[in-house]
Amino acid sequence: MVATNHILVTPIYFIALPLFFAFLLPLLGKIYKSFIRIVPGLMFAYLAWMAVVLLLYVYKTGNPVIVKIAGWAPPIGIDLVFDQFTGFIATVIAILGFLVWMYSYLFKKVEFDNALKYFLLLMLIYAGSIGVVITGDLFNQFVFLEITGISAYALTAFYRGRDGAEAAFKYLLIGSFASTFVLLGILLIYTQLGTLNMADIARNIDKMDPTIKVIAFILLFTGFGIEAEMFPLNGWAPDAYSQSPGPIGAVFASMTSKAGLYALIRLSFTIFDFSSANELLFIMGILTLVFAEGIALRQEKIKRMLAYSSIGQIGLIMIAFSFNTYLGVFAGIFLMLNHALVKSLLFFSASFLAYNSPHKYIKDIQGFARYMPVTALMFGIGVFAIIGFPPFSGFWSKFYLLSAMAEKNFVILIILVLSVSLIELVYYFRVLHKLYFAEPTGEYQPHTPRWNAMLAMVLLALIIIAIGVYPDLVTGFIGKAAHAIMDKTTYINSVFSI
Amino acid sequence: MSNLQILQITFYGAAILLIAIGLYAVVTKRNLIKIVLGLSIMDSGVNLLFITVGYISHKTAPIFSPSVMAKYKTIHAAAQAMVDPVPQALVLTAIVIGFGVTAVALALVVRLYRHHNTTNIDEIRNLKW
Amino acid sequence: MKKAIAIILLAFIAVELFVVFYKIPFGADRMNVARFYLENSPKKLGVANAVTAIVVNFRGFDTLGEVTVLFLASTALGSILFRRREIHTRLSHLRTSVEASVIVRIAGRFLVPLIILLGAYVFIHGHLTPGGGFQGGVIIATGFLFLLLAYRKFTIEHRTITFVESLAGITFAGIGLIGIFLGKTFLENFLPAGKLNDLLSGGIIPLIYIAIGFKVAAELTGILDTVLSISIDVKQKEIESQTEKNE
Amino acid sequence: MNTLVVLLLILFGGGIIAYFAYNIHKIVGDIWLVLVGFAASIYYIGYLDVSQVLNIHLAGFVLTLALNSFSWIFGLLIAVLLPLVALYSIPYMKGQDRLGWFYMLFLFSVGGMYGILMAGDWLTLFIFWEIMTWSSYLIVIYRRSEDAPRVGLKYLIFSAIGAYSLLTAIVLIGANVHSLSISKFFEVLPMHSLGFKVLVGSLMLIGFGVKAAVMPLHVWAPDAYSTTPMNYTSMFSGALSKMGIYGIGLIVINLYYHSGISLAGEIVAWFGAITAVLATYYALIQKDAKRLMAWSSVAQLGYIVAGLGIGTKLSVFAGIYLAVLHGLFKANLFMAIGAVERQAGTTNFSELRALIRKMPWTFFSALISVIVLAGIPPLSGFVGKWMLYESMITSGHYVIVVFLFLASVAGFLYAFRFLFGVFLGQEEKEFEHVKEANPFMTVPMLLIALFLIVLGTFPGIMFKYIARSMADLGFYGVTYKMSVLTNDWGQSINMQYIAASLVIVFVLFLIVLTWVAYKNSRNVTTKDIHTSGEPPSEEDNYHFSENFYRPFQRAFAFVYKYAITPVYNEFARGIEDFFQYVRRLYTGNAQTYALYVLLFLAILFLIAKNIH
Repeated sequence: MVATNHILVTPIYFIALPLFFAFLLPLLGKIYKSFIRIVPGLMFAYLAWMAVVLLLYVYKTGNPVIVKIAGWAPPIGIDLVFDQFTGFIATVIAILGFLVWMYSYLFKKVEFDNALKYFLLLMLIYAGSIGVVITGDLFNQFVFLEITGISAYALTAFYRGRDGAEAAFKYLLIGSFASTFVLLGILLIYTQLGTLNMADIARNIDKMDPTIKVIAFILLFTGFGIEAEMFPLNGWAPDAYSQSPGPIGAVFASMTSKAGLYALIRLSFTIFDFSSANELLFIMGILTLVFAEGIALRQEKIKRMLAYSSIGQIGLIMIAFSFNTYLGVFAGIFLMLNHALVKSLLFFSASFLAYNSPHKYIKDIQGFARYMPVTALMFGIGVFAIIGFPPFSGFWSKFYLLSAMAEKNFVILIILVLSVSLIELVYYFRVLHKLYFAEPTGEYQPHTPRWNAMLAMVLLALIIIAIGVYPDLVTGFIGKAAHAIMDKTTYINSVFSI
Repeated sequence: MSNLQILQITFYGAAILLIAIGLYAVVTKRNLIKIVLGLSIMDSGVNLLFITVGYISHKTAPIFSPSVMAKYKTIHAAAQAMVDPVPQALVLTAIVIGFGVTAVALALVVRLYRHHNTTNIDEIRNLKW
Repeated sequence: MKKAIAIILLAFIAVELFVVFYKIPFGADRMNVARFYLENSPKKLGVANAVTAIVVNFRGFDTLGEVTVLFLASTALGSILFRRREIHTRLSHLRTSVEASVIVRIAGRFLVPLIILLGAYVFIHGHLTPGGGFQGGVIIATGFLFLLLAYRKFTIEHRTITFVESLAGITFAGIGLIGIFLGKTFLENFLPAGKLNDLLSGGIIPLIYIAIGFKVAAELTGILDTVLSISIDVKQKEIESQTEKNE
Repeated sequence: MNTLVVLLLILFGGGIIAYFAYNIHKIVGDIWLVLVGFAASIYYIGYLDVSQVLNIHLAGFVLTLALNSFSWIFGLLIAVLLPLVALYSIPYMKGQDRLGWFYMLFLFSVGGMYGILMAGDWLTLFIFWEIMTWSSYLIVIYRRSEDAPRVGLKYLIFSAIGAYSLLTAIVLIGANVHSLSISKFFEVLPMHSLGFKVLVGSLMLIGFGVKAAVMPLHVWAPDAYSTTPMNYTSMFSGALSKMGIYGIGLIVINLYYHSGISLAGEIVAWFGAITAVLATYYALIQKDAKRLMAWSSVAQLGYIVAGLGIGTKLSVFAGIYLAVLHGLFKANLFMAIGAVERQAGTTNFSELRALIRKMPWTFFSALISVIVLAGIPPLSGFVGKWMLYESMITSGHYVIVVFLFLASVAGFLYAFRFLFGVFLGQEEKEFEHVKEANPFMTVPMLLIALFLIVLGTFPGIMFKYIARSMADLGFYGVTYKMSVLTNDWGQSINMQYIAASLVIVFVLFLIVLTWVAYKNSRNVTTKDIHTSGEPPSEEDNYHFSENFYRPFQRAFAFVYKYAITPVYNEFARGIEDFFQYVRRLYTGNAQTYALYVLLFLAILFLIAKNIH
């Protein structure tokens, strides 16, 4: 309940600094070319540090950090809420943002213009994703969703040689649908309550006309569902994941999809009071999981396979949240963290594998382990983690998820999820076997990762193993986060007490 | 049917029709440009809806210009006589965002045309399954 | 088939939406926070145009996002279309192939300064009259569009555009950050509100709107320039494929 | 410091250091490996404090490390095998690359096994179970052979099926018992509903059954056992599979004994018996020594499972005894096969000939092991079988006895097949250069053989520990004597007498034979024979290596007709085809996706009334 106006550490910087430096970057590039790489990095590092500091503060004091903007307290002004839940997700995004920057530090070393645009877009997609998560205003969330969206379109179409434009166009088309529906939903709420602040809406939600409330919910659910890659709204996602530059796949998996998912969860948990929202989330989660993982089984291209796998994980997270029990939400948040870390590692390593194979087919990467042992090992660690072998972080999230299901005695669901997990195991290990066993098809001069990419991957792998060996590194934060998202009243009260 | 009801049907109907037309164009038209146009029409429909909702009968624009102040004397009285400014502010944002999306969409169309030599969306299906 | 499905679906969705919206009374007063905005934008901020007060101050954060979207659009456009500077200059002579008519050229000479002046007027008076940074910026950009159409030789120095764009953006974000450094909140007004309906009123609001005006003008002009360069796409494509091969 | 943790640290830390040690130099690594092997073994047998319990609070759960007498006996088996296998590995793995990697995984898997045995709660058990699984998987595929991806994936899929059903059971326990402690679980189990008991029990049994290769979950075993380097297979089949047995023992006996669902035990016993019979018959028709022994492992594990499943005092006793024995002799056999593979370059029966003179020590140890396997007195296998049969007859499981007897008879056949195929028969030029294996390989084998002989005459050495471990399972007052087996009918056998008489007969026979042979001996080659008065030429082959048991095979053709693998394959293909079809939902056309969105929206509008 503290409105910290600390000069150095304030959630506003998550958005203000990336935007500020994004505007500044073209000028910095004129001064010294390497600034376009270094300055974003310094900023990402600072924000990651700041996120950790803020999260620790919130964790220790139990008070969310809520910032009002332009000096107006909510619901008049827009507020940023960095509480245990949003703070945790923002921190994950912030840390991943730094690692993505490190991974792509030498990206497009020769082409200054492209590098400039890349780092610019990276900062903006980062700001957009964090903005979606920490803002306390529904319309503001829409704006950030659009920032995320447009930078994602641009990044998807970044490479000229690929079919990026096609993927981006699909993304844009469906994304426009999302923004239209979200806007309509916001409009319906505004006509009823005359406010756009989430806490204010949540407080007064029962004053809405029931029919309008339902329709508003449906529109927002569909809109955010598109961003969260929910089946069947995710037609764009595999294309976008597979056509974007390597690190951006990781960004999609760890940032944008998390932002959409967060919006969906906030919608179902806080803003609306529908009990069937959870059922909806549950059904859509199962559909997303089964279809995506099943289709991933039949993929021939590695990044596309990862994309479907990523979508499947989103389904899993939705299932976890839909239980609306402490354990379920806990598992869901753990899964979010785990998905962000592991999918990033997989995309990081897979993009080097794919980069060296002419047609990006899985069969083209055979025997690559010989040329790039470390990258292959990183991919292997990612696979082990995502399958959920102890002592990698995936094990714990899976265990908590299953515990949450067992708590509700959903034996059939457990079996279903584990069967899907088996499918996942099959297709991941197929790739791994190709990577390690087959003879290389030709002579390669592979592009091995440079030190920066290597460092980013190794750091990620270390984080994954550290969490796997000692999950209490994060369980404390996740536990508080789960309490925070489930406790609607505290959220509302803390927003209005500043 | 009162005047207000007629206005309500016309405005809401027109706006929703615009959205529907836009959606229709996006879903059925083959030409990429037409699809982008559809998106724009959709946006216009939503914007119109916003403005419509913000309207309050017999009230004036939310600007405290000297003439308005001369008429109502106090700020409070003037404020009572004004329409809802929030939807207008929101629409401004929505328009700009719509513009940005359209610009990017058109750029993508150009890229697609360069790449595929066609603007038929059915022929642009390199990525599937 | 597809059309039939689409029509049925859309009809259903549209009817459903209409039924819902029909429940919302038309022209009714349903202001909640808006009431506060109306009361306080003249009182606390000294801004006559309540919409401007909302856009720049009460919901200024949205506007920052909005500006970012525009900035993004222009960046994205550049990134998607891959226009390269050297190709651009090398091919700029192609633009001269079609010359605008005399009337347009002469009219342009007279009108463009006026248009720009109008635009500047609109965004400078954003807090007093209808319009503001976005509208003013768009007006200025139409002036440049006029120039681009009238004089095929007219090229816009991209360096300048970038410079203006960046500087304006930094100004906006920077003004916001100054609020923090002064111990207030982001984007909070730290200048005296002044007297209602004065040009120099509204604290930081006119400053921000001017910055936005410059930014929008620069960005839109840049976008227009980029899009116009597509018209010389045919030749460019050949050369690009040539250079790609060389790479 | 807690001794249990020390042991785990020795193994896991030793594994990591082994990786670097081998990267420094092979010799350093070898020394380190043997050091770790012996250290762990000696530490386990001599210094481990069984009474120690360690509770670790992690991630909201209490992880308990505690050893009891039942798990201790399995740990003992590992402790015996580990240093011997480590010694054996040095020459066996000579010339292989990525040795550090191999031995790291090797020690990890051993650490995993100890972790399973020490686990005081299901979560700990599962964590180590998975560590053991992936490290053994990585070893299975270590050689990167042509077959490795297929075999590895099969092993992994079945392991995952097992692990996942185990996991399901564990989370169900966690939710319903509110504690993951194993002992707590068995305490409160009788209070739960029958449905819960059956569900959790069968899930656990599937989980453990995979590692114990109980049919129909055995599919991975023959492939995995034969693809893995033999030094690990001896651990794999000898010790790792016993983890499944350990789990089945825990579950079956507690389900049966404490909760009174005797049917569960019966069913498990039946599974075990069927596995024993079918696997034995499959072992008969194998053309490769590795695969033969792999199938034999499956069969032998079937015996053990049957013994545990019956659940009487004696049968469980016999089951545990057989488990320990199997661990020893199967490890020995795989080591022997490894030695043959290393020296002769192949393990295929159609190529191998008469290695008895070239590799006498290997032959000797293999012979002893085969005798144990076949259950011939006076060696220890006989003791185990004796007890097993007796327990089944006294508890009235006559059909199972018939089954096991059939399996046992056929077991003789494949045991002979193995001995003949590898060591006996006509000598061949091709194998002239073959020498006896390195002493590092033969000595461990001979040590195990010696141990097996001793155990045959003095089974009481093991009985002491087994009786103690039986108490942990709730069977108190198990009586045993050092060398005398008594049955319920009051008869008794003194193994010492049998052994002594057999030794006397054997020695006499040897003396006579030597004397007769010395009197009119003549050095001949194996080809110095005449058929129908015609001496065969050098090239003629009289060695019977193809279709060794053709008549038998014909007689039992109906058994061989059915195989489970195609069923699994068809199932997998069905799933793949289904998703190949579903995949077309993503048509690649943006407008179709847009239509999906609209459809989704329309459906939500339709069900809007139900959202509340």
